[in-house]
Amino acid sequence: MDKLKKIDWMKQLLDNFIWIIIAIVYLYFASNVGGKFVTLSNQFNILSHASVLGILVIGQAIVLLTGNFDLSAEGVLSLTTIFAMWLMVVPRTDAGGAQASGLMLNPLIVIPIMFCIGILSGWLIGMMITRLKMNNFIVTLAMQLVLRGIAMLVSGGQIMTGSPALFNWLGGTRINGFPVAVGVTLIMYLVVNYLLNHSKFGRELRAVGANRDAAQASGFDPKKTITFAYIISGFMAAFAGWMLLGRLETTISTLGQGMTLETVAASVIGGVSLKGGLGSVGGAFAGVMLLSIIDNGLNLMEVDPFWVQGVRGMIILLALLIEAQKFRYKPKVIHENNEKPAEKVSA
Amino acid sequence: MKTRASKFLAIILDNLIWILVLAGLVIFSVLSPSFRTPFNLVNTLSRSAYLGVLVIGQAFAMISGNFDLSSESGLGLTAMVAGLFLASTTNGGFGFEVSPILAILIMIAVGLIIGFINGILITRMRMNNLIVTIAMQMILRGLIYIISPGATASFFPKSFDWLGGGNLIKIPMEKGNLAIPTASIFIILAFIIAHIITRYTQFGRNMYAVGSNPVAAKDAGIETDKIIRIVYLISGFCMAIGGLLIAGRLDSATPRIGAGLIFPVQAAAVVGGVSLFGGRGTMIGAFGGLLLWSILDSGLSIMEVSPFWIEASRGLLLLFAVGIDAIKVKGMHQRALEESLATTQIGLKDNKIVTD
Amino acid sequence: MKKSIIFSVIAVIALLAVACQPQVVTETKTVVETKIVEVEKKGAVTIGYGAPELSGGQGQIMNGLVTHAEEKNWAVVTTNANFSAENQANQMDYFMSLGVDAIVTVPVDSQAICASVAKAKDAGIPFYTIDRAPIGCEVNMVIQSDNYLAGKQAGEAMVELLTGKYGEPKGTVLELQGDLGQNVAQLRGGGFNDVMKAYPNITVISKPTEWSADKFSSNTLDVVGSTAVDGIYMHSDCVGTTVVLAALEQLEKKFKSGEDGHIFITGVDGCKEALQAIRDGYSDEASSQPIPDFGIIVNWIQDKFDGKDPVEGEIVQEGALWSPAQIVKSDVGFMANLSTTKVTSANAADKALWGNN
Amino acid sequence: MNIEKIKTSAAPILVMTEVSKAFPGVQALRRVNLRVLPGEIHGLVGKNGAGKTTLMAVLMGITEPNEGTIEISGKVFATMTSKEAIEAGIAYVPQHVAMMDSLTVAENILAGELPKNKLGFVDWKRVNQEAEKRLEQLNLRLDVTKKVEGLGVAEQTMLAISKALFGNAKLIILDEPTASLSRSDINRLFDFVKSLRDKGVSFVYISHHLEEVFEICDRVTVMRDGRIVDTKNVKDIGIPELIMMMVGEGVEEYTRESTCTDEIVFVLNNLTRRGCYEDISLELKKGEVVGITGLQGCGSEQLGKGLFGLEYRGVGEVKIHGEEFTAMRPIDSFNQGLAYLPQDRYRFGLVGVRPVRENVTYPILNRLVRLINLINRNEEKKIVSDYIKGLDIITPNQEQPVRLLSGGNQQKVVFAKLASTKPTVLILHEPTQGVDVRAKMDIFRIIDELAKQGVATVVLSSEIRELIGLCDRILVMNSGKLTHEYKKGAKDTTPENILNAIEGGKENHG
Repeated sequence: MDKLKKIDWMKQLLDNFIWIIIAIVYLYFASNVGGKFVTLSNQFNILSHASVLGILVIGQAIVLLTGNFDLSAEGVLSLTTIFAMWLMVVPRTDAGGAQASGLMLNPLIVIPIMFCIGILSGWLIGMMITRLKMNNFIVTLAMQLVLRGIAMLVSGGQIMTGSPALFNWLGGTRINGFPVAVGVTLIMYLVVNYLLNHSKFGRELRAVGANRDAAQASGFDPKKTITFAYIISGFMAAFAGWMLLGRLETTISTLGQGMTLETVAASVIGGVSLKGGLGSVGGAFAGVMLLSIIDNGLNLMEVDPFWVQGVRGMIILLALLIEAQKFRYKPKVIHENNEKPAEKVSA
Repeated sequence: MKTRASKFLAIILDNLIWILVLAGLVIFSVLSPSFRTPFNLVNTLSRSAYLGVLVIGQAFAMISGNFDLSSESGLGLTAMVAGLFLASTTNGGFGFEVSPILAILIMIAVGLIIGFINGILITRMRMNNLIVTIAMQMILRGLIYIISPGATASFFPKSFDWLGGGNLIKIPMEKGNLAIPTASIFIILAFIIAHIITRYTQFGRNMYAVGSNPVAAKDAGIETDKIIRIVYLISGFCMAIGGLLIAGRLDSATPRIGAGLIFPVQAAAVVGGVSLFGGRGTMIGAFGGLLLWSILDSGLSIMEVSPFWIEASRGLLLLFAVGIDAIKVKGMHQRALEESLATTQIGLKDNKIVTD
Repeated sequence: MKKSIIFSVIAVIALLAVACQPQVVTETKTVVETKIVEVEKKGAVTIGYGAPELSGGQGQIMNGLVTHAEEKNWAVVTTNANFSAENQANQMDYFMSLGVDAIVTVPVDSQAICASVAKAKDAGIPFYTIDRAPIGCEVNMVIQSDNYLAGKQAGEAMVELLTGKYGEPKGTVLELQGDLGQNVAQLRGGGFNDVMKAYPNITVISKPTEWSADKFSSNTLDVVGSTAVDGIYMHSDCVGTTVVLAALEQLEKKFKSGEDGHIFITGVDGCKEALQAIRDGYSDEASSQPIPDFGIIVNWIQDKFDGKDPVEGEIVQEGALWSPAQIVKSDVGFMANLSTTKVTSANAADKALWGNN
Repeated sequence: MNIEKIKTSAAPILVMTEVSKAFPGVQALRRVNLRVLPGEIHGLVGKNGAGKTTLMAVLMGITEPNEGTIEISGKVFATMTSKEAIEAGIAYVPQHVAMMDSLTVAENILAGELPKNKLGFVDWKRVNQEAEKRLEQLNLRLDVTKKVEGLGVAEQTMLAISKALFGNAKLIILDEPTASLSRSDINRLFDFVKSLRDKGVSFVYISHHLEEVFEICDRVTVMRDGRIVDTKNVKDIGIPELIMMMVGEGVEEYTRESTCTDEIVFVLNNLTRRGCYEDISLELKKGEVVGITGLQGCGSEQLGKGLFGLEYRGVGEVKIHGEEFTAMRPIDSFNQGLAYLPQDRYRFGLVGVRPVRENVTYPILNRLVRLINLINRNEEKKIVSDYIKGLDIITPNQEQPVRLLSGGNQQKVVFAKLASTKPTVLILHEPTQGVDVRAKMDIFRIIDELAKQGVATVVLSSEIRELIGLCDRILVMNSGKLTHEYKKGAKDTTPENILNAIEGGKENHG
């Protein structure tokens, strides 16, 4: 039993190393960047950077739990923002900008449409992967390309600006300094995390991810589960689109390039296993925070911005390494029968 | 009956790529006179030569049942490194202005190092090859910006550009003379060599074995991990050559070079019949994939199709390819099952044959 | 195996067969065909135009050229490299295979374009770049707005504003740079910083954005959120204006000029949004480019056809915003630098500004 | 006897001394001593889980022994890699053939040693000729340019055997080689094996078909519970003796009172699936325990999976409580009152990395779900702790990942999972495989307990002695048909008879 305790402790360390790293990194920046970094408003900045990525990570983590990848999220994000603008904004008279539809719909109508787009693409991906047994990685990669292509078609590759205030409420407004987006994101995490730990669906996700056959033999329907996971991911991507567009009041079809990989990285850093079945959305959020702190810190340190991407990459690789080691570490098995091999062998 | 039909389907699917290539050629030639100009046709290949080299690398990885998504950044990095060593400080280089040969050697070294690291992480650390190479892609891209930093290096010796941008021979034609780009000949040679390696060397066949069934390969005494490491080395080498081609073609190395190239690379390989499930596909097929890709590319652009449509169509082509691949493998299982059940004596009154 | 080899051989043969066809315009009636036929009938000129992308001002630069060309009733074939130097290189090849009479392009990468320039020279096709100059190779002519001047104007404006605020030129300015790979960004930065050098009390924090909206936003949030900034200078107000203002609003630091806490905003381009912001009082200055006027390149192309070379010196055209312009012989060929217009609340409504139509 | 002497005088090609191997919760091998002589075909027999497969895995260098040494033609190994094993001249033809499907027959035969021309390139003409030549010796006719994925199962097995034979091996392990071969194929194979034997090649021949063992083997070693019972010269013994050695003395004797009622709850009517089973007709009464036994590949496994909905079920009528049983997916099966315990619990039984609690309640979550599919944790915990007590599962707590439990306790967790669905019919596939003696007894008690509660149970097992103790009826399955039936307590219900029936089935369908 004593041994067991040690094992658990070891496991705990492996599972939560992320928080330790966060602490170290934060302290490092606090001491090196100084005042600028620890101001309240900067804390809000760190959080609000984390918010959009954070929402995407929820979806990514859920898909990863089923042992799949979703690389299409950033495509959904860009398409939904572009399409929303196309529906909402006033068409421009000059030739410079993108041409809007002129429908000038009310944001309250547009936002649900965005969600529908996200859900639809998620469903399509799910179908292709579960029914046609296509490789999830490549399917989602290709889907990303397709969605971006459509976004380009709609926008003509143009910047689209001037989303209405009502629409920007989520991403843009701050209630005495505290960004609404951050609040929403945090709540989202609390809720989703609770749901995944206490709902049947949460169980399904992890079971399917950890051992698809056993999950099926235990009465789950892996195909449904996986498809639904992708649908959620699509929805989250649309939601993130809403949030980001609210912050920028501007969009372009190249919006959010490279975000997907960051979401995978963040999830893995946060202890979500690429082999599926292990990890929590809460942990994934920690991963997001780490990336966000690093970005912000390096930015304030006036580090050559070109380093930032490199540093990121290294951190991600480190996370992956630790993840891989986690699977090699074999905990001991309890033997309740200590019978000697020697005994009662007929000589 | 059903079996014969599915067999026929299989044959069609196996050679689908060439049917598509021919179709593409015919359609575009009919639609656009400027497509069928000799100039355009000889350039069609040279334009996508650097792509083709990456396709070779990718095909190697995929045949052995792996992926290499880092190649696009690898190409960028090798090109940039070479650029920095070749170009004068005024043109954004380090100002070493080393000899082209040395520069090329450096590129190849860099490419091999990348491949080596990938291989080690995947075989020794047992990390997921997709995610490793994706992460590598980010790191390398970052590295490009760090070393360059963010600037373009350009103006290399002609001898360096010869392979990527130079001409082999000029054939006089009534309207100016027709230059045959070195790259277009080179890429054909490259594919022939790749074909020889995959088809006619022990290593090549071992690679197929590993991709087809690692366990069986191990039983046959093949060192699967070693094979995979070598495959990634080859892929790294291809990155370097790709870098050489594109740098020569542009006579400069920009930080963005190769960004997003992984899509066409994947697509060309998969459309060419290289299976995502490993062990299937030939270099000739991959070459077909490349041909189709560059024909579509030049055809669509010449016909002034909106580049946004081109973007979208690429994604669709990739999806289509992956779909075909999946169907192929499924049909294969179906056939195997049918054949195994054909011999059985048991339960004949049940005439359903169900694959899962 | 065998089958596929056979197939591949067939394909290659087909390729050659197609290649060896005599190059005459067949009678098949497709859009492309008819278009080219009629072009040839008119005996008119075809120009190839290669856009680097079509967002922000680029769309208008293209339109400007097309309109000017159509006045001469020339045909223009347009392509979009979509930020990729490789694509652009390919598209230049297409133009040459099309056999256009002249190529006009906005380089994605000022150095990478040179490979294509060389090829065009071999093919004997005159090569022009507008809006951005090549670096390190000679083209027939470059027309660009004087980006250095633009940066200088923005810098001077910033100095005025700061002096107005503190009585002396001091304070902190955030410079949101473009893609440093392009000489545009370098010039716009250069012009600005050369002005600033003269005033040691002004600290400039420079952040590259590669023209990406997201980076405009995050940099503004990070820097303005953590340090007291008096002014912001952005290399492109087309991308920047709305994003930066949105960011300021989120930081609750968005004030009209005159209100205290107002952060001075100057920028280059003079997009619709920027002019609007100036009229609303949120922004203070924009160095408006004569974007549609780049099209006047066609005049010099015409000269070229007539065998005339450009002449150095100043050219003036009454009423044109770009005038006076300097034509200089530089190591990249003749270069016409069209002056930019310093737009402030005074002239922000001017209909002649490209951002206003 | 004198033959024996001659053989032993020759230096043995393989000597395994005191080899032991323990898996989590199971002692798979206990001080095994095995000697294989050159030029002999050495039979290795024993029930499932007797340790044959583990022994061979050790010999192949796939699993490392905890103790003991392996000596192959003079070279002594404490542990060895599979590469070393192959180099030492050991080849293994596994039960489930692993082939490079997407490659041609020729390549599979010559993998890793393709003939090359002087340039060092693979010479395909010679590859195919060589392959054909080799297959000729085996008088086995295959299109060597065909891809393996295009071959039938029988062909694939024979190809695999041929491959091993070609691999210049000194000692070839044949593991159930005849499982999917027709009689004529078997004869051809045996002839070839014998001819090789006479050339001095040694074989270890693992099989459940005892009469085949007698047909081809020179000596036979019997294993039971990871021990070597004895090694005999086949001339000196007969089938009954051998069977007694396999089944063993009543070490784990267990019997239970029949709880069979006369209410029929489960009916199978002419259930038929192509290639697996046909005309399976069976009636189960409330509380009845029926055993179905047979050789590997007799179709019982597919029957279990088919009924549960893990595989295609085939045509025919299935009724529970008189109602048509329509379930096509496991979840439906659970809901309609049928639960299944898979043989491979690591793959189908348990989600290893998830805690005991979750594994137990997977099928019944719907019952535990309160508003917006939130799970009632307290109720769940209560149910689980009840089962942990009731089945005395040894685990530190409910949150322990099941992969950290011992084999026996893992199996109990699976039982808990099934029991929690309150099934009418319970199908158990090798319920006692890979668990230690004590856990076995517990599992019998659990089965008995469930039967008392009125669950009709089908036990698919090759553990005849256990079945005799456990079941009210034992049915023997041969090539997909139920051929014999033995009632509890009837005097003909003896291990010998049953094993004979199983063997006997072979000739009926050849």
